[in-house]
Amino acid sequence: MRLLEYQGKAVFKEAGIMVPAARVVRASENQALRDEACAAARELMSAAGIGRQAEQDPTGSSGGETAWFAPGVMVKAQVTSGGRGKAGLIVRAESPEDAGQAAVAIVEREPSVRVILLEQMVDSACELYLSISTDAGSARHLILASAVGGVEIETLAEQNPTAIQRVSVDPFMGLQPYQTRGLGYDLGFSGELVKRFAQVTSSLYQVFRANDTELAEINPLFVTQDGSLIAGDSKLIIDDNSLNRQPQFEVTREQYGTDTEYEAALEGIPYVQFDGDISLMCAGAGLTTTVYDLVQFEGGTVANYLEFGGPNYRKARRAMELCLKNRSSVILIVTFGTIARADVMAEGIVGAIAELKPDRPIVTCIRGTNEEAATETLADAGIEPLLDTEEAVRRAVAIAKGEQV
Amino acid sequence: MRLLEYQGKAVFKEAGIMVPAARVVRASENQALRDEACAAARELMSAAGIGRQAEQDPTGSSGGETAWFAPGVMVKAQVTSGGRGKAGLIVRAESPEDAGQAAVAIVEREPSVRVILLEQMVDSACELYLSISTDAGSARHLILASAVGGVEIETLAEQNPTAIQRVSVDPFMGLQPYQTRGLGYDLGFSGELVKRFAQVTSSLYQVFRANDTELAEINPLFVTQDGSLIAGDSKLIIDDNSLNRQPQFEVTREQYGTDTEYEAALEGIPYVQFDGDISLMCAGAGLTTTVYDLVQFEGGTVANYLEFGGPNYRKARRAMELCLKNRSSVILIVTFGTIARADVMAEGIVGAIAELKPDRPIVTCIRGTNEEAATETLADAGIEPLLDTEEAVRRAVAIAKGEQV
Amino acid sequence: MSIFVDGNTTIVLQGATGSEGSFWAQHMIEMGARVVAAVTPGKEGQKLHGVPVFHSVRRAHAQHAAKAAMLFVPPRFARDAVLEALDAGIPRVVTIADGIPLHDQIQIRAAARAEGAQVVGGNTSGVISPGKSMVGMFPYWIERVYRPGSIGVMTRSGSLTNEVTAWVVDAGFGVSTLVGVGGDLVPGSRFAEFLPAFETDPETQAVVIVGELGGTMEEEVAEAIRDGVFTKPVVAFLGGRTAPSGKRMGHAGAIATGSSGTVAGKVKELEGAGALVADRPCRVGELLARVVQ
Amino acid sequence: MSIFVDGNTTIVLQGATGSEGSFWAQHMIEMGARVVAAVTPGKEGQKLHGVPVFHSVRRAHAQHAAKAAMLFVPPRFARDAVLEALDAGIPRVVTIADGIPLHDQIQIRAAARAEGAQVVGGNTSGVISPGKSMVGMFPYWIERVYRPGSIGVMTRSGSLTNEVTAWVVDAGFGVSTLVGVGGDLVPGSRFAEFLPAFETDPETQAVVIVGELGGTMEEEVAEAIRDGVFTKPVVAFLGGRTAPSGKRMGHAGAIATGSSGTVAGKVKELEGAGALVADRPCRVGELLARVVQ
Repeated sequence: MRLLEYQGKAVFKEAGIMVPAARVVRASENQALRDEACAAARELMSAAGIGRQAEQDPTGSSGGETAWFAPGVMVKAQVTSGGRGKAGLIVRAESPEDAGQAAVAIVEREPSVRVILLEQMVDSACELYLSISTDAGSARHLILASAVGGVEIETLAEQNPTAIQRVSVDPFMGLQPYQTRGLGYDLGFSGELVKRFAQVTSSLYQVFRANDTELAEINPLFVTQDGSLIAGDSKLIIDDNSLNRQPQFEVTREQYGTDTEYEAALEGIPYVQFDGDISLMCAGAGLTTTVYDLVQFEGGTVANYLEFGGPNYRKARRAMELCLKNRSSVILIVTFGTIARADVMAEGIVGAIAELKPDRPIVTCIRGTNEEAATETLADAGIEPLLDTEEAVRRAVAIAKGEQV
Repeated sequence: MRLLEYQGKAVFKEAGIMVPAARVVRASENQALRDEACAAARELMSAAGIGRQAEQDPTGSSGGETAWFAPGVMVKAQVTSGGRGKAGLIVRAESPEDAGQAAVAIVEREPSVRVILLEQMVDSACELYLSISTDAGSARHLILASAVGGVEIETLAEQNPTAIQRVSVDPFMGLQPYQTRGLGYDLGFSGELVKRFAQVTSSLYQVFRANDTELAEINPLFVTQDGSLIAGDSKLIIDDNSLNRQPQFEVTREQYGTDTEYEAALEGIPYVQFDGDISLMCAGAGLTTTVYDLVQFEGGTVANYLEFGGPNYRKARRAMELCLKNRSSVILIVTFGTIARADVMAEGIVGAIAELKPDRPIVTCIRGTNEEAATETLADAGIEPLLDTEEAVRRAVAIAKGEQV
Repeated sequence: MSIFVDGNTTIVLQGATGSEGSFWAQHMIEMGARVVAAVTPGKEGQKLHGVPVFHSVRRAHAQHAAKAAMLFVPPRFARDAVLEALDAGIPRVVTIADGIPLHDQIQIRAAARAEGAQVVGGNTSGVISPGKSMVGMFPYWIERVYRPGSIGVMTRSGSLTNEVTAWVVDAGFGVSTLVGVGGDLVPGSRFAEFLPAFETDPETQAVVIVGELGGTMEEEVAEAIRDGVFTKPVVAFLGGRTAPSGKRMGHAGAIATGSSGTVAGKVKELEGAGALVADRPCRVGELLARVVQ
Repeated sequence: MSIFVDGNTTIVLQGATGSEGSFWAQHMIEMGARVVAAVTPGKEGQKLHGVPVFHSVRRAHAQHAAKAAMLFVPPRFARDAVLEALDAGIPRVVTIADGIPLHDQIQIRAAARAEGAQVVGGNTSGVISPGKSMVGMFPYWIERVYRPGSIGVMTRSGSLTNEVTAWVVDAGFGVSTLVGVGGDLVPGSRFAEFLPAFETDPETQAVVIVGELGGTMEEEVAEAIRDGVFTKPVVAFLGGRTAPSGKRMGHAGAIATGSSGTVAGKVKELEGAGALVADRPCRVGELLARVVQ
């Protein structure tokens, strides 16, 4: 589960990583949104003028007169997709009124935005990159850092690979002081900045471990004129397999682009929204991904990725309900399960059809344990039981194209 | 630093290990001590009668009517030496009046006792042994446990070695659930007792790690009729090298048998009190121990072990002051230092003599870095600079025996 | 002979006394697996399909030395159970649990590496040598999917493997040993780590890789081919050729970001090393036929 | 030749830019130690006795490959500094710090074992091969204590070692290599771990053990003799024969409880294995003369 920027920053703040002072406003009717955003921006700008303090400064080293803040506020759409800047979903506003205007403009540009973050603007001397993830091969935690921040790490890795410093951490021993200190020196820092960077890195590592994250990234990590470090963004991906031991992270509607994705997430059904013609309702992650490819190869388009294998193989009705929320023209069901028994899934599908009376054709290709019984069940219900994946995909694509099948 | 029983039990309690309800009284004039102990015992006995509850029960599984407590209280001298039972320093009292009497009797028997612990008596079904220490060779933490508790582990190791179960813990991975569970089964437990024992073991391991202990021991660990586990004693030895990062453990007078040992501890000077004739004031742990042996070999007796090498080699005056508090008849100074420079120590000794004007002879044997200068300094001050350890020891023993030297 | 386990490999089952574990334990025994003991805390003294149950792996291992462990324990206990098996000295461990927390998986693999042991999974069907032994859960009763033969298979998927092996069998081949490394982000074992065993296995003529987007396991296979570690023919099918960048579809391990982890990159590496890559499962059989007599 | 280090062993110094470290670094160099770099965070670019200073061991090692590290860092930073040296790939580390927390020492030794590296200390004077090299702090300027020769010495003590080697020299012998393993409860290296090197060292004719009560290091030497790992003569002196049980005197490692860790037990083991044990330091020389020509 990927947290929204403001959620990630709340985690940072608790871990002692400085973040800009901020206010969250929720999308609503335009005038109300404008007023709310404007008021929030006014509050932030006056606080910046008076206090000139970020919300947390565990070092206690920055007095009241530090010049961390540029005039104005940042208005940032809270969505999990990347490239917000280019998409016009992050706007710099010079005045409270501008901020109100910017909030409205963002929601008009991208109506799926439900939350907007307003932040004090940081007057940075430079921007760093810092992330912690895993190196699967060595089974060690991997810290990546660069003095070139604000750029996506993949882009940096291609364009300027030597600018990236790596530290590898033993998962049992944990991050050691010599590693954070060494990283700072390897990035070319000196003096107090080495210490502060070590502190932020160590705090981010705590965040990474304590919250079962796949990725904990700060990009950009601002260095202010007086050498303070402030997280300009947050990217925290919580391991889905760990959510039951991380109860502080709730699945909320805000994190999803559509209602259907949110509903699927609540149900524990892997689901990705697209805007094509064919709803995939398959079992098995690798097989579903492959069917996605085959649909593309045949010239079709996918309305949604949905996988109801594994623990969900008895959830045919719920899966079909989710597919029917799309404007797809056909539902394509492909399975080849072992524990996810073919007969159980076939019965589930037949029951779902009886109950939901789908308004679009359904193509089935159900194989695996007890597949003979499944074939019979489908045939009895008047559904043609295909047994060849390629054929099923071609059939679905043909239907989607309006061809006679 | 070895904690007193009641101090260790406070650590246990905080870690979620059950201990009997208890009151601490301090030694004072007999009548006051009797009254105080009597009142404390009355309080404990009435609480046991009403509540029948130990002070902490993290499982919440024991109701008000469990029969953990036998009538009466235990009256226990708080000293760090072993064998308290045999020495008559632990007494079972049936009534508050008996408890008051017992407290007075303990202090009369052993006047160095400054603190007395009164505890509710536990009605145990059996007693276990549990400890955590270190296996130096494998560099792993070592858990020892036995269903035969209440016996010293060394005795048990000789008489019934197969009754001891061992678990070895990687210091980076830490204690794992399969290890605590497996230990319980290997001890022959079943059902709920396996879980509770695992919980106590895990808590004790946390105590071991979090407090930088050399040894964390519960012996006996009572199992009550209803399967609760209650620490009957505590033995926690805090690593002296870690005391500066464990500020919760203060060096207090209570932990030492004599004022001099306490003063030496505050000063950071290794010191052990004996009751012989010769005060050792040596430098280097191994050398001091060897001089102790040589004194015994020559038929002498030691008044105190004192080592003023390492970081203390400039503390000759303080060291001599400590020696002079003893009723020794001679001070024997043997050193052979590298960083602990002979000339500095010799000057310190000459200065200390001038200042303290010791009332007993001093034998010196000072070698090592700049020993020529040291020899000169001592000779100038009228002190004979011996250079052979054996000779110095013989000289000191002869003086102690009143022989002409 | 077969790789990882054969009919002589003594196996201890952990957490197999539940209904699902017991069901599959029975199938494993039918398939030839030499199960010598089972471990379920609190159930020592019981029997499971005729083998004795013990409280702990140590206690089981002390009486019935095991060379492999098969774990049916739930994801949240998988880490503890794997560490228990490794600590008892079991050199090969299969954990099928789907949903092991990432940070547990990291420690599982780190501990296995430190011990020099091999842990397969989680989120896998396990390992099968059709007709010989099985440490896992495969529909070996479907003959058109699991026929004995000379093709080694390594896969990150479950259902997709059934799909692909059906095409392998359809082309007239059979499977020597199939290893499911699992779909997690940090699987206990990686493709390339099995290549030395397949290289020396006389029953394996070629290896089929069923991979997908994300991670670097396919690239490591290409490297092993280039380095001469593996010299038999390799045919691969990789799912997720058209998957949109940055979206996670399916397995936790199946995500590409930017240009890293894409199928296009993997295909380039594999083909560059001399492997054949099928763009559809149905073509795996025909590519195999080109390189295997 | 000499064991642990010789004049060719490249050495990096950690924390040596302070006054005490600098003083002893100078002595090391005078004694023949080949110091190639120093490490003090924040001081890169400076020089110490002519060698360059770096921010980190990795940075130093990258430019001046080192085979050993000598640490002058204070006890509370010793763990971090040792782990840094090990992580950089330095196989031999001496840490002299007196007062390293026990739990840090445990992790130091555990990490060294995992890396296959050898850490000597803490609470030691280090290692000296008189006349050849020194990684530590020994009064080599006192000729009656540190004369070159053919006797290997291993010790848990500092001052006592001066006392004992003085008797070794007095009896006409000299020291090939002296290793101080230190007086801590969990030293980084143990006596028996140096025996293979002394066994193959052509310059060592016999080994003197300066031990004491507590722990099992002397017993491990006895075991190595019995197992034939070490076949040269061994003479031992052990302090604490008359030490009262349960009292800690001196080193953290020097405590006997009940019958374990007593000098009597150690003497029995050593003599049983064929070693000679002196009851007083002054007899070490005469016992040596019995077994060495």
